[in-house]
Amino acid sequence: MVYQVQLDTFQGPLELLYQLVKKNKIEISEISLARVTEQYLEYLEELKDFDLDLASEFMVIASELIELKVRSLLPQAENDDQEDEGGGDLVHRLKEYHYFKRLSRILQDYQEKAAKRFTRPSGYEPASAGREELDLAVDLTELVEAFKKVMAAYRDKAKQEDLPLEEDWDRINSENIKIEDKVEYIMNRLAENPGGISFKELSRNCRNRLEIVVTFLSILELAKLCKIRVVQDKLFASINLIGKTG
Amino acid sequence: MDVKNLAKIEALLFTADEPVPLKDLARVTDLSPAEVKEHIEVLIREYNKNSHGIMIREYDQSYLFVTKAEYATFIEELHNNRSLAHLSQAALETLAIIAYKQPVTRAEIEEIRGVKAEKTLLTLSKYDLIQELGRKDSIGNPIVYGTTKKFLQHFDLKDLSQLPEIEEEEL
Amino acid sequence: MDVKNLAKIEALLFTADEPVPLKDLARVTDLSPAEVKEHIEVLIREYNKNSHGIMIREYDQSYLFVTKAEYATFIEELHNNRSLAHLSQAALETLAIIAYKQPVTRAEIEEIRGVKAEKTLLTLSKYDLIQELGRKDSIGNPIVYGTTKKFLQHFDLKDLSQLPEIEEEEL
Repeated sequence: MVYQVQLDTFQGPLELLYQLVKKNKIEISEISLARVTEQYLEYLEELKDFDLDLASEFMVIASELIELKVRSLLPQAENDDQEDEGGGDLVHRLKEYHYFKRLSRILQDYQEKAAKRFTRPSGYEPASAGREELDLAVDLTELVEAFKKVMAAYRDKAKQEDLPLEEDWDRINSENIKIEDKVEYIMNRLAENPGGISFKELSRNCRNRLEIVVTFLSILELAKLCKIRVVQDKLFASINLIGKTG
Repeated sequence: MDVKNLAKIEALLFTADEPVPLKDLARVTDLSPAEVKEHIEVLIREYNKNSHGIMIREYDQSYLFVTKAEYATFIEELHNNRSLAHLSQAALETLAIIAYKQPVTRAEIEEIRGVKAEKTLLTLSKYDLIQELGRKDSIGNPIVYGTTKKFLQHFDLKDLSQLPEIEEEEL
Repeated sequence: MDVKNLAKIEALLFTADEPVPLKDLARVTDLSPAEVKEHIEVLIREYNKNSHGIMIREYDQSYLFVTKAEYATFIEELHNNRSLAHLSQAALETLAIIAYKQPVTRAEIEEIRGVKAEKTLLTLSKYDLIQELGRKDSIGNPIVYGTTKKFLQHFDLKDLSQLPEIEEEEL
């Protein structure tokens, strides 16, 4: 059985060993670890080309596994007290790893439940109703006083210098020229004019410079999206737009 | 009136750091704006009681939990490492002009105050007290400024009509 | 039991985005820790009612208002999925080791997981889930790590004794 592995799925040699033990549905014991040695080594074969640092950690465990394997293949001779050193340690480490792995899964559940509890936005300066303002330390009275003061000063100055009061205070409409809108407008105009349309014609109806810039940007966008073809016969000649169908 | 809906709206307002528009509450709760409003009014009455230290404020059809003014000093003491930002006189005057004259251009503000306004406008934008409303349809298409929802919140105004009126002769 | 004190504590807890230590509440309110605790217990009972969407949690003698879990989806919808970053498997495993073995050194963590822990420790410190507790009195005086109050909050644990236990022999 070839064990299909991908390097990035294992964070380390213990993780790999743990997954092999789980996959083979065997107990964590010296004997069963010896059984997965081949699979572990197969994985290392694939790992060869990778990062040496990482590979060396895998090699340490591999040598321990080989030792276990060899010992399990040898007849049960009068083994002396050296026997437990390698295998026993690996078994212990793997068991401990398994223990924390299970704990981390429980913590994961806790985390998911806890993530359903929201707190106040962090870094938020508490809003307070009423006079005491926390963040900017200014209240409405001060705002009104500031306005009176500044307007009084202005009127004085205007009177002395004989200036017209508050010129240009006419209300205006806020406008928001968006590329999306312009793109739609250009596409509509092109649909009406299958023979094409010039940039000059498009910009004729623009109310200000900003709108001309937005028109130009929209043309660039449409050209990029291959929705239109842009043609200029010679330098400084009129720029013509032709719609592409389909 | 469903208590679960009250609780839901309470949780939604609690997690917000700026006023939540009525229509957003309606969208999320699947209630009509009128129903949300009914629920909010129950919450407002409840939190207005003396036993509560927080209350719900309305700002231009949007709602926010705030602490009651009388506990401000305790809150400051608890979070005493928080530095208080101070608005300079220049910033305050500029803000006042924008509040009363909006929409207003930078040139107009500078005309009134007789000094450059660029830095002050940056500061006020940083605190989210003013915003660009668009461009004026005159030569150069200057940007026009107005106040933000945060401005209303900061001065505890329900909407701009609540700005104190100033008699012409006071000026 | 004074309603004004209830309101005051409510306001103080409301403004916090992390658990507020009982002793800080006592200092600011001029009440004894025991008195504050009594008031908080009244608040906890009140907010546990179905009509509330928020509640008070205790983390290591500190208190915090949080929303009730059942309203999570609505809150996420309103605030465009403002959910917390989830920890990677590596970070969770490392955190589990630190939580159960604290105070623990980097070498001990690396021994258990069989891989370097440096980056993961940095990440966990950045999220304020672990902290350096001091140095161990052994060769090289290695730093020892432990969990923070933020850790308790992140996993919604009252204190470390609430960490789930599993039997060793279940292995």
